[in-house]
Amino acid sequence: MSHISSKGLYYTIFGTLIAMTVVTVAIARIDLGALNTPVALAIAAFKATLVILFFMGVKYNTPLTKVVAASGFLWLIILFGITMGDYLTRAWIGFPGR
Amino acid sequence: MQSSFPLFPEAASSIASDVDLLYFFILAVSSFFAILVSAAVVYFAIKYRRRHPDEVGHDIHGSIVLELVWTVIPFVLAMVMFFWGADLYFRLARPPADSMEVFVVGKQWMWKVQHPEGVREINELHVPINRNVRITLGSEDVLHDYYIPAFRVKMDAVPGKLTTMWFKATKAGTYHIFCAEYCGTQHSGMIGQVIAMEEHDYEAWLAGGRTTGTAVENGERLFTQLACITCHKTDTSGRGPLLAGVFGSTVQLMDGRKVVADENYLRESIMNPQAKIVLGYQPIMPTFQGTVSEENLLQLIAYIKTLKAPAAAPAAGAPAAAGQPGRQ
Amino acid sequence: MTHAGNNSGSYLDAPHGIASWLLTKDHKRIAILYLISITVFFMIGGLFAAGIRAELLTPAGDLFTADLYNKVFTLHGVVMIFFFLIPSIPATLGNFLVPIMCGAKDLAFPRINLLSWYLYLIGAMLTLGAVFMGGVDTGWTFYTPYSSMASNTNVTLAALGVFIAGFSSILTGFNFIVTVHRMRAPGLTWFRMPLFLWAMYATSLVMILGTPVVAITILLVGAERALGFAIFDPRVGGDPVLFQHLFWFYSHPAVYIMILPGMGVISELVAAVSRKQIFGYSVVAYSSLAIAIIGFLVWGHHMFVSSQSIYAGLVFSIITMIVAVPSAVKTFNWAATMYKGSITWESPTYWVIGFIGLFLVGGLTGLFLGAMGLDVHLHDTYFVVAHFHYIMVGGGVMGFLGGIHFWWPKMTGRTYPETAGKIAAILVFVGFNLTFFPQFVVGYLGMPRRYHAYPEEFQILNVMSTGGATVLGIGYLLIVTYLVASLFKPRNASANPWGATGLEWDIPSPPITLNFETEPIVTEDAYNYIGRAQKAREN
Amino acid sequence: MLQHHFFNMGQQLEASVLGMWVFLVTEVMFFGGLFMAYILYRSMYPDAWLAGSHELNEMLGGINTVVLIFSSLTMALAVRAAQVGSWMGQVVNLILTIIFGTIFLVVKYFEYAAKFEHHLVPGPYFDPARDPAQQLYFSLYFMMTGIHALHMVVGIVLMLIILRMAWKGRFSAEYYGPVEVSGLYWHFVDIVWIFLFPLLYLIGKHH
Ligand code: HEA
Ligand code: HEA
Ligand code: HEC
Ligand code: CUA
Ligand SMILES: [Cu+2]
Repeated sequence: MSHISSKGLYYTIFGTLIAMTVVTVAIARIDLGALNTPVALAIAAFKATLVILFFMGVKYNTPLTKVVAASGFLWLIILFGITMGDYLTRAWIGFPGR
Repeated sequence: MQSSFPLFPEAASSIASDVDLLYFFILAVSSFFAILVSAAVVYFAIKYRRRHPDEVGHDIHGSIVLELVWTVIPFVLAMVMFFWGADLYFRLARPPADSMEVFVVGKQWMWKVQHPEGVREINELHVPINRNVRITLGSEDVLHDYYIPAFRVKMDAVPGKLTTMWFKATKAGTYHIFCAEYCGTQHSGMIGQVIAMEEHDYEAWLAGGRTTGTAVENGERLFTQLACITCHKTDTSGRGPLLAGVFGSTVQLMDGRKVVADENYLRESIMNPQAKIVLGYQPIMPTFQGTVSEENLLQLIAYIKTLKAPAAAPAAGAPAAAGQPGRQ
Repeated sequence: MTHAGNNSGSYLDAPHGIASWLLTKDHKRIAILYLISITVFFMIGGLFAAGIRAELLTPAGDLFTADLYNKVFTLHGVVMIFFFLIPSIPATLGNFLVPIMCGAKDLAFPRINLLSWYLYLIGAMLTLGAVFMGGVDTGWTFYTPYSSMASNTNVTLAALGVFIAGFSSILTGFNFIVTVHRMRAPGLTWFRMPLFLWAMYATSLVMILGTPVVAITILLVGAERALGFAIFDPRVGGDPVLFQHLFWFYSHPAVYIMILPGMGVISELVAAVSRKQIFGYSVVAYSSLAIAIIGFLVWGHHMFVSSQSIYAGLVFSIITMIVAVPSAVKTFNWAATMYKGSITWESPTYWVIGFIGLFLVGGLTGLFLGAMGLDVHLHDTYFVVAHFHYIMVGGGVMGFLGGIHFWWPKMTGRTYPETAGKIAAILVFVGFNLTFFPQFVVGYLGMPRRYHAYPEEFQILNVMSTGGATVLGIGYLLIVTYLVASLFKPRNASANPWGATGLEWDIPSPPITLNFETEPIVTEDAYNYIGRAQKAREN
Repeated sequence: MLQHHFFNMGQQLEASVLGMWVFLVTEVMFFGGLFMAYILYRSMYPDAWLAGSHELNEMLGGINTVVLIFSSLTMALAVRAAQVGSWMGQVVNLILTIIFGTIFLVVKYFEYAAKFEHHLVPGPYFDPARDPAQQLYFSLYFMMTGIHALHMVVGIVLMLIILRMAWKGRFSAEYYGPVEVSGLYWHFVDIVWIFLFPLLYLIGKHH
């Protein structure tokens, strides 16, 4: 927590974030078929990770903070994964509403 | 009907006694543990009661062996319950192929029933015994739930889609129907009766019932009345796809997805046609939300299901029916 | 009222005045504020319950109109769950004991602690406002599309109340987590913590991970009603079942918010009444975490007949069975703790035995419901009602009352009449069983819940139930009476009336404002009765 | 500065940082409910999502993304300034952060106004010519961006308070917890937008 990052690091991260924003917008104009959304999400996740690690300083923080930060996303995966697991398997049995 | 102070429900369907068996199994396991632990606690509390104010207990910290034992045994028993319950559930979820079909629509606060032969009833359901009955459930407004305790079956009626349940009555008699999903003011009044009858009684009842045509006939009439026919012609010249053979086929959608055309797909195609556009067609079909009641919808679906693919079906491997871009 | 001189530094005495209470940041005073408020809400919820039972005395819906009945059970559920049971142990005993058991002077964020009480009050007032403006009738589950489209009652207001109360619960959990992580006294390692702390920690995890989801879900329902938005509306293609997923994602884990604290209390009580180290301490500690975490994976067992996919049902069912195992392990360990203990027959023991017996029945009947094929028959019948009252009232409320009886001398500095305590515990136990056991039977017979009128053949069982509820209500009233009466007597409790271990028993009853004169240093495991006895003998 | 119930400054700072992280986890789950609905309905109604997204102004969304990234930078620099004890650095960066946040909200206001004009607000006035499933898209659009904007408002108020404290020279290399903790919150709000932007504005732009 007492770690102090250099201004240069912050400017670098900032530059990367802006660049990535431009890339997302550009890539959205290219037809990647089914891949457009995953790519956009991957870039967003990358940007978010940069913010979390450097701007929010998780990289220099205690393991506990890391676990806490990760747990939110883990629980999101539980919510999304299991719920979608229901919807995606609904048609399997072939009787409506089962 | 029932005695005035029953303690156990009648078992009047083919699955009822199987459900009861699982019930008794879990009851036995539970009673065993409940009695074991309660008895132990009370026994210890008496046996080891404190005799002087300064007394303390023995120096016991735990035992890995015991922990394992009482983790593994409940776990194994719980798995037995799971597999047994799952097996029953799968049987309850899959209507046999030879089932006769009945449509039931829940609406605040009544059950509207329509037999394939066209006979309709409200809050009652006449069924023959020893025949598999498949119920397709719809709802006009909110969630309801069709529950027949004597048959041990229950299924939610969900607005916006169709659901299925089935049973085979085994004992002639009159049994309760309850709405088991809370649906507003008269929820507890949304009740009725199943009348399970011998086969010949049932036939007689059917013959005596007033009908305005079978479900399929009604569907066909609606198909003309609602002008579906103007777009869905009997050949491929219409602005909409040919509906013959669509049920059960795999439909190619404009956005690249493929879906199997089951009842819920047909339902959605009529109520919310923009949601899934068939490849090769324009999204011009109007929505029939609000125009077509849930019952009429079931009739339309019954009718569309009878439309068989044209006799000159394409040979295997050949492209889908000519002029039917979306069909596979 | 006389104030014993030696307690002049007690948190109850200084500073004086209403304002000093309403603006207090002392966790112990906030605990008292909460205790008063949840007791009031328990009474309100209990009055609604009395209404339910009175209506169900006869098969015909003759006492209330159907509309009124629906509002009564909805408010009974909403008040009991969101305004009584969820805050009950955490916000009262938890608030009082977590810092003390940690050896800290207060929670990590005292001001936020006070804020959480005010949020609770605001939420409660909004919900009560909904009652006075005509009530709500959706059931505590707020299922769409009934709640979003059909009901013409005050859903939005009640939903807002629950939404705000949710934040109060989040803030409590958040405070506990930080406190347990950051404020433990030197020497108080994780595996020296009393099991009550473990339980509160596990509960807090559920609070912070689950509550926000129900908050946003309720907000969405509010937006549908107030703004005409469409999220769950089937007419535009929305899915009402999605609401159920989101709702139960919180509300199943929430049942562990309701029982884990009770389990924590019982762990403390079992050790104290047996004067013995808890059998399998670390297993009991870990099982709390296991319940909290695995409990997040089973929510779909409320949806076996909702048209959810049968394959999803399979997954939910098997994990439901798995999550029952840590509860089983806890139960066995409690029983084993009593083996060769030195068991007192003072009133806390009655609550311990009552809790174990009733929780067993409640938990085991959960297995009936978790077995999918059987749940098809049992879902939304009185069997479910009986199941959850056995756990929530038989377990949760018994645990709460047990804890209150146990720590009452510490919190107030007063003792209550032992005999009355025992009679009350027996009344509650007997009345409870008489109320809810018949509901298992009537449930398996097929009587659906939320029914204002029912077929005649169910009457006898319902009459038993109503009779039992009367006994139960008298039991509760008795408790309130003698506990309140004890407040008018002089402070007579010693620092450690039960001869128990734990940091809270080393400080005066009632404690001083900042709990400890000097920062305590912990040098022994929890429940070190034997070590202490040895030391006492040596001296 | 040390509150009475903490034993030392280190404990106090650690507690407040951990507290903010725990709070952010609840925020993640709070938005999570909305994202869940988003995922489900987008998978059910891809066309409605496409059509809905076409109504959003990609330009404004993009500008706002950049604005927020700027604000995150200034926020990070403000925390750093506090850590090294620079009064000027704190004040300037905090003011910039507040300005960027305000720009974001102003842009958002114009976007919302356009939606009202075009009958894209779900409910009775929703354009009847559109596929009704688009109401799901726009409901989620308004809920997600609306709640995000609400977080921005809270953030700006928070920053004003911090600015006032910084102005008075309350922070130093020994005591800068409040700046750091509110910074965490600010960055989190930025992260939410990083996801909202592609998910709401950039669907099927190649069509
Ligand atoms: C405090 C509250 C609480 C708790 C702790 C539980 C605990 C459990 N619950 Fe319960 N439940 C509710 C409150 C609670 N429940 C509520 C309020 C509802 C209704 C909501 C509504 O619809 O309004 C409900 C509904 C409910 C349902 C849905 C019923 C339906 O609507 O169809 C199911 C289904 O699986 C279920 C299962 C379980 C199980 C398996 C446990 C387990 O965690 C129990 C574990 C405990 C034990 C098993 C006992 C100890 C074990 C032993 C002594 C050893 C023997 C064990 C084995 C052989 C495994 N519960
Ligand atoms: C913590 C949770 C909690 C608690 C403590 C209780 C306590 C009680 N509950 Fe409750 N109950 C729920 C949670 C709880 N319940 C929930 C979540 C539902 C589902 C709601 C829904 O479907 O949406 C429910 C539903 C429910 C039903 C089913 C209604 C229906 O489906 O139609 C019934 C029926 O008997 C019932 C009865 C009781 C009784 C008799 C008590 C007794 O234990 C209460 C005894 C207490 C008192 C009586 C108060 C003390 C005395 C006084 C204040 C003096 C005044 C009293 C008199 C003059 C008699 N409850
Ligand atoms: C204005 C013309 C029009 C009318 C009227 C119309 N439809 Fe359609 N229908 C279409 C078109 C075009 C499609 C294909 C595009 C789509 O999926 O929306 C279609 C698709 C369908 C499908 C899905 C077919 C498939 O191959 O997957 C069904 C089922 C259907 N319609 C039933 C009906 C019924 C029943 C009615 C009357 C109640 C009706 N339609 C009225 C034009 C129409
Ligand atoms: Cu229909 Cu309850
Ligand atoms: Cu549950």
